[in-house]
Amino acid sequence: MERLTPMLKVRDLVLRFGGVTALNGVSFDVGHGELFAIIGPNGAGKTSIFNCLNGVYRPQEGTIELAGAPLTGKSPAAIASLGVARTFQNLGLFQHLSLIDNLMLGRHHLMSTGMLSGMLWWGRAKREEIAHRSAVESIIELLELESYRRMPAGLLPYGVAKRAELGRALAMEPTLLLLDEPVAGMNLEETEDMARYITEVRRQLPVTMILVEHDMGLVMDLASRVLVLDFGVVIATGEPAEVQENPQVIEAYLGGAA
Amino acid sequence: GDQGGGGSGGTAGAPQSTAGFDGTTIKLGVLSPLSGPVAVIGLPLTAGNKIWFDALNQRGGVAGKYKVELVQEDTQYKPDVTVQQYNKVKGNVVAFTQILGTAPTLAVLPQLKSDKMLAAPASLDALWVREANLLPIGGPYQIQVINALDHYLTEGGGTKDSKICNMIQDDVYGEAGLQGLQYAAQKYGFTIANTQRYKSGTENFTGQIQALAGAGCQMVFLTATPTDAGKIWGTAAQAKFNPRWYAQSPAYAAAMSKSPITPYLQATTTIVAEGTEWGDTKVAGMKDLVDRTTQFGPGQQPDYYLAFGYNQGRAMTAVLEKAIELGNLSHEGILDAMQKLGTVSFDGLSGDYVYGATESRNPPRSSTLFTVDASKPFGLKTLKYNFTSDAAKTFEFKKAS
Amino acid sequence: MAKPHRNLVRDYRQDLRLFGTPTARVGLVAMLAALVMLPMVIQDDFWLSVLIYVGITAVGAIGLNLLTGFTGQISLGHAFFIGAGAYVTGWAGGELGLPLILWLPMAALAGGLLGAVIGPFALRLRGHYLAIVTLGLVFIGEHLWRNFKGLSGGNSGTSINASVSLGPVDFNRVTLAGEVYSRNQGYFWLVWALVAVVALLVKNLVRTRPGRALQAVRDRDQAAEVIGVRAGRYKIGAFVISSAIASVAGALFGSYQQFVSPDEWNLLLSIQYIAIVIVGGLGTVFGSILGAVFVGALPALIDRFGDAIPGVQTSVGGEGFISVFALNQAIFGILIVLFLVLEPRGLAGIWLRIKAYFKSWPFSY
Amino acid sequence: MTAFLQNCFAGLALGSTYALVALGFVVIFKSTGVINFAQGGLLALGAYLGYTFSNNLLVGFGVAILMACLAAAVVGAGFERLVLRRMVGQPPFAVIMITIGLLFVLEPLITAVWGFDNKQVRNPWNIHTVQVGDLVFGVRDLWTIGLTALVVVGFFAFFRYSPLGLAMRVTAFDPEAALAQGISARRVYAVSWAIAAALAALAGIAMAAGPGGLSPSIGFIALAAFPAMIVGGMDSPAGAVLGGLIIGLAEALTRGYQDQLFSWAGDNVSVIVPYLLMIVILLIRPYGLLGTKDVRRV
Amino acid sequence: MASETMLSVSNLEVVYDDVVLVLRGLSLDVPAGSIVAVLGANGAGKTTLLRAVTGLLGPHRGKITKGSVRLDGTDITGADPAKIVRNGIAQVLEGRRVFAEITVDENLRAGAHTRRSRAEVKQSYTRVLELFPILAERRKSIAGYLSGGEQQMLAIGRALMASPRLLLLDEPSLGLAPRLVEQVRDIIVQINQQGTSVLLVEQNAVMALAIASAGYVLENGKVVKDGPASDLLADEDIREFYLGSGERRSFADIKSYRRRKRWSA
Ligand SMILES: Nc1ncnc2c1ncn2[C@@H]1O[C@H](COP(=O)(O)OP(=O)(O)OP(=O)(O)O)[C@@H](O)[C@H]1O
Ligand SMILES: Nc1ncnc2c1ncn2[C@@H]1O[C@H](COP(=O)(O)OP(=O)(O)OP(=O)(O)O)[C@@H](O)[C@H]1O
Ligand SMILES: CC(C)C[C@H](N)C(=O)O
Ligand SMILES: [Mg+2]
Ligand SMILES: [Mg+2]
Repeated sequence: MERLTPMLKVRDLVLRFGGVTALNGVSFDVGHGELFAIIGPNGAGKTSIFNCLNGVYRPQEGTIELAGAPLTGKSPAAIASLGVARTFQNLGLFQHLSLIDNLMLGRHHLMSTGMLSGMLWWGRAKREEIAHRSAVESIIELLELESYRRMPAGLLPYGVAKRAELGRALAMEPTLLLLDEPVAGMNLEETEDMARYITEVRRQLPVTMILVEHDMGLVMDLASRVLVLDFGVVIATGEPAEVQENPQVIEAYLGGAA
Repeated sequence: GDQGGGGSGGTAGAPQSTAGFDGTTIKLGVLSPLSGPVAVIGLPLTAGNKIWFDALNQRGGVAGKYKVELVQEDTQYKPDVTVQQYNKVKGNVVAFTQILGTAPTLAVLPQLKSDKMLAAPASLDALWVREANLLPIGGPYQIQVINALDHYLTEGGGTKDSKICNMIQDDVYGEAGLQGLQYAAQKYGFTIANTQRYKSGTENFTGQIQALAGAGCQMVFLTATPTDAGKIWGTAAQAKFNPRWYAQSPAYAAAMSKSPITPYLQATTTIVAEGTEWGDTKVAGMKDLVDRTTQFGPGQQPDYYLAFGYNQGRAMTAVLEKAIELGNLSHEGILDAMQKLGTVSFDGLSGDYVYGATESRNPPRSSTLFTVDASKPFGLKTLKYNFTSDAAKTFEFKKAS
Repeated sequence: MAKPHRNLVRDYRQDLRLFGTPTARVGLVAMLAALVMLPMVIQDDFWLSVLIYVGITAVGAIGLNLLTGFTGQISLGHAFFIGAGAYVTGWAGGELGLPLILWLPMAALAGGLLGAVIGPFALRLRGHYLAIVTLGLVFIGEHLWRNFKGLSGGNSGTSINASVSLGPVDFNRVTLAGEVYSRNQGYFWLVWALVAVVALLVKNLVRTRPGRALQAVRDRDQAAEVIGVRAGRYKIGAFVISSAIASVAGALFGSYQQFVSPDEWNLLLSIQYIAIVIVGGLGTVFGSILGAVFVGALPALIDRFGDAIPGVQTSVGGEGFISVFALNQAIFGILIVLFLVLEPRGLAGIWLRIKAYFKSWPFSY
Repeated sequence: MTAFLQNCFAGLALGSTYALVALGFVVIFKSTGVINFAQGGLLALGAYLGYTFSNNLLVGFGVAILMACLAAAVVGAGFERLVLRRMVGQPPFAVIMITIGLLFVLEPLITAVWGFDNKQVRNPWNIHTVQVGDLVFGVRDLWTIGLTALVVVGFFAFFRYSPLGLAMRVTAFDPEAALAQGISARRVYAVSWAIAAALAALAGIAMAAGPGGLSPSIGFIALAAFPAMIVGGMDSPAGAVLGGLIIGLAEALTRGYQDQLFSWAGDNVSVIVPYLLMIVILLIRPYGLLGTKDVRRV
Repeated sequence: MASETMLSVSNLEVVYDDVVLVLRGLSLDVPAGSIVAVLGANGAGKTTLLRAVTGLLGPHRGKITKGSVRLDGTDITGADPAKIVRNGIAQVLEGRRVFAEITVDENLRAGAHTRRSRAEVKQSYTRVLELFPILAERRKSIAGYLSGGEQQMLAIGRALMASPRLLLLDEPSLGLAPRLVEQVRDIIVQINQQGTSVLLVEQNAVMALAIASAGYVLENGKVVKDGPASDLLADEDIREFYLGSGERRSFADIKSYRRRKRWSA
């Protein structure tokens, strides 16, 4: 894989909460179309990186550039419309909305119906709903969610909810997709399913992905490069196989099981 | 002396059955707060209505032969509920002998007009005098204030340089008190030194009392209802603020003459009302009222509002008798009777009211002043009976727009 | 487990239809027919006026549900916006003598503007804090009305004489095929037609992009931001629309009652609306209407048939220990409690259960 | 100066009453996450019970107060027993509505039993005063302030030394997780309702013993105590006291100086001062002066 | 081994919302002193089973419609959760459910709610902090701001504060780093050796079966397979669908739809 200008360029991120330094000088690049993984012990700062990337947290120091344009200081909504989508570690689905509505919300920034035209329905709103509904249906098909369409997200079985969240992120037509522990809490079968979806998405769409995951099998198999974080500091970056051998990584993260 | 145009009443026959009148019984509506904070007023007022009509029925009824039945509905003193209740009963009453409160009355007034219905407001607002669909009684609040001020300035020890102040409830009722005081101020050439407003239901009046004391008020005119008035006087007593208090009739309740603040009231307070003290048998109307209350409302305590409701009954009876005389008890017939009604006397319980054509109606302009006296049945002793000040005579009544 | 689709749907257009199934369409037609026929059948002025107030309340409740049920912003300030609508009507419809087609939108506009002023508070405050601040609005509003005498008539209140003609139709006196209908009948049609319109508008809103955004903000505002929903903008938007609708309800209230005073826009009114929205079911348009019917018509029923209930005192000096109203309120309170204990999702929840039951009927599981 | 001090004293007395009511709100909020709209109803109930005990039984006023607090507590706990325990884990909204329902039940019951007219509570405070220099202190006001202080001390001891304090808080945050810790939500609810009702009764009697006597509208004070609770922070007992005093002082002082300072703002501004103050404070501190921040992270 | 049965669930049926039947006659035993694993796909009813045991169905509008739960032979079906905890069952809820607004310390104290002896509580507290040093470090932090894994540790720690005789764990390894999964596994073993019986709901079948003495596989609210852990480990189907049979296939190579194994029809 050749490396052109990086898709994402992160430099010297520092993020503090009161006395806690969650990120301490984190830098990395992610290339176009790459699947980049971030691993590290619990509390290392992985989710915090995501939160900085999509504007939920404002890092005290450092810069983030997406395709050359700075992201730092932008609001989450603005960053979303630049094509950064994510899934949440603790499920960020809208509990009381149906699965379809959750996915349709993914397309929020691609749609334009305002309050008034929404109220009137006939005309613009209706056309737009129908058009985007078909886009959402293709995602439902891709992720095999057909039978859950109308179920409120709050009642979805856990594994399905995780899939639905991926679906919502895909509905955003992202250029950069952040996946926060997509297979946590899944059994082997479901993990394989999820792996298949991720591979399938990468095959079909020109999307760059960053994956945070504790399932080493998944990370090692899918990622092109891995960054290892510990206490907010990057302790290793490289090809999966390299990183896996790194004694520091074994000590801090993998333990004997690796 | 009320010989209206007798000619038209020539049809001596019994009036036709109509909505609210089946040929023998006349139904009258009562819209009153029978629950909620204003029920303290609504309950005795309605009891007054009832005592009058029960006594009348015993004597044979209206015009000696038609019994009266009251249709009571609870308004909670809320305009929207009043409208609903009005709609509920308007189809089966000939008129309303009570609608309590200024705001509720105003809320149904448009409908009264379109339904050609007559109603007696239980409220002394000056607004009513010129409304064809209303049957007011008694001297309006404004008149009470003016007479009270006249008394203060002539016999009560005040001069036009005295610090005269005002404490009013922050609503329509309070506005009426303020209007009266403003009229008096202009007539007698004093300025109102300070006006305090309060919201009905306030728990702590220290601020207002401090402000009145701070302004050096020598006289305070109070427009309030009993619950608030009790707290206001209590607070004033506690603060050792001792101006002359003049208060509108609705501010007082009998319980105040047997409470910790009684001595304070005895020392400082004058109540402006009409008629005579409770149980004063020298006044014919009062004698009847006491007798009838004993007979038809045994549990009833002496009460200002009771007398008011009783008087309403009397006024309504006069209208009905006129309508019967004219041979028409329909809504239109009653309105017509109202226009042709002459002066109605209240036997000394309230001043005579000159009804008749709306533009020329003239309410009583007399008041009676009372002081608090625990030994009296209602706790009030006559200070000055049934007098009319010059200023009160000149007050003009305008139509509500 | 997910239920399969009962009715086969051929395309998204059909799937997106509000009344998609034949049963739903029959229900709709029946409902509309009932609304048209009702005033001719009932005629009784008491019931008509009760139902008119119910309709007006339903409009306001739909507005509040949009804000509280769909967007999750608790507001106890609804009474303020209702009052504003009534006063604008008094001014525009009464004093300026503008026609219905103008004063109603003006009331909505004024309400919307006020909502836009209050809305930003929602950006800073959450949950109960917002609720109590909006509660403050009621008191501050009452103070304004008492002192803003030009508009409100101050304490004395103000009469409202707004024309209610729409083209040739005067709702005070509807003539149809030679038959003349009363003011109450005319108002019934006017008010309930507006209930239908507002319900439809809001229903459309909540099933399209902006409505989904509102609900996303309610469920998880941070996640909503992350997927591109500007939560702040939608919170304010919800305030604007909800207030505009409240003002429409106020406008109808004022024009029907023809007199309003500052005493009416009190906290109790706001609480009553909250009660309707919760009893009806948060986040359902139809529930708001059910709630309004329940809260408005139940007291009237008890009132009407109070005589039949033992121990109730219907007149002064009559038998009984508790007044109709007192009993009314007590029964009302008890029913609310019972309802919510049995079905915390409100009337709409009960409705859903009934539907669910018949869907799987005759199998209970 | 005398007038100013006199107004401040009035504010403190009023503020103490607010503080008692606000404490009641806080106790229930802390354990159920719900604003108790029935607080005013409980207050009225407590006051009328106190009236009945004091006027009809031959017991001293102090005993009557204790009995009324106890009786109110029983009512509060009984309400939990009959209704609230069925609502464990249900959305707060439903529970809020239930408290509104309770208010709707309490009010008419109170007026059905005691009527609408003003009652005079037999009590030793009445309108008696203590004079210190130019200042006049109402005996009732002094007692109210004193009782509030006493209650507040008791309160802090309770939250500090009783495990129930922590149990109450976590039950509000996540009733299900609290249950899983073996915390009996029912007991927590019952205790907090009992405490809140007893506080309400105390506040109610203190008010009823004042110059004006007792009428059903006494419960309205709860509305004015909302800002007190909010200003302090909804889940902070200390905040409730602080908020109550601030609001009480602000209200009394505005009233006292309405004519000199606030006449431009219309008549009777003091009624809305609590709300205005509350809005200003919340805009600066969205969780009140001492309230806990919502924790949200993704 | 003739060990006594500590927890015995028999023929349990649970219905949500009066309509959704989730457990369909499920039976399971936890012998005293053992670790029992429950495996099953998402939505199989594992969490529901735990809720039924600890009396937490109420808040979810769920009801036990049939069957019974017994602890040491006494019927605790539908008992008050507080009572169940006092009888010695503690549960680590799915999704952690730490009290977000208060500190780590206070969370742990809340976990000890049912304990009376201060000294014992202190002892448990030290033990928990030893098991999870990160928590010791973040003692004064607001729990809601902890990372996902940290919260999971807190949730386990909080349950241990009740010093239970039977510990129910709902997917404790969820979201934990590999090294921590090992740690948690060791901790469970350690807790078990100290005398606590464990009912372990896990997706991580490798980990669960490695330490359990017996296991149950749930499907659609029913037990479709059960037996000693060693038998399950040897079972063809389990190997294929829960453990990954033989030589591990790379996730990257999974392209086609897989055959789905369902035990029940
Ligand atoms: N909003 C916040 N306030 C305070 N501390 C925070 C906040 N967000 C994160 N932290 C702290 O920052 C550190 C990193 O947290 P983060 O969620 O990024 O970890 P993580 O690597 O995603 O861990 P895990 O694998 O367990 O999810 C943790 O110690 C956490 O407690
Ligand atoms: N409150 C509820 N109301 C209705 N259905 C519910 C409720 N809670 C769970 N369910 C349904 O019950 C079934 C079993 O759920 P449960 O949470 O017990 O599964 P699980 O085996 O724990 O799954 P997971 O591995 O995802 O945690 C699911 O189909 C779920 O949708
Ligand atoms: C009886 C009165 C105190 C009523 C008052 N006049 C009112 O209009 O509301
Ligand atoms: Mg994380
Ligand atoms: Mg589960």
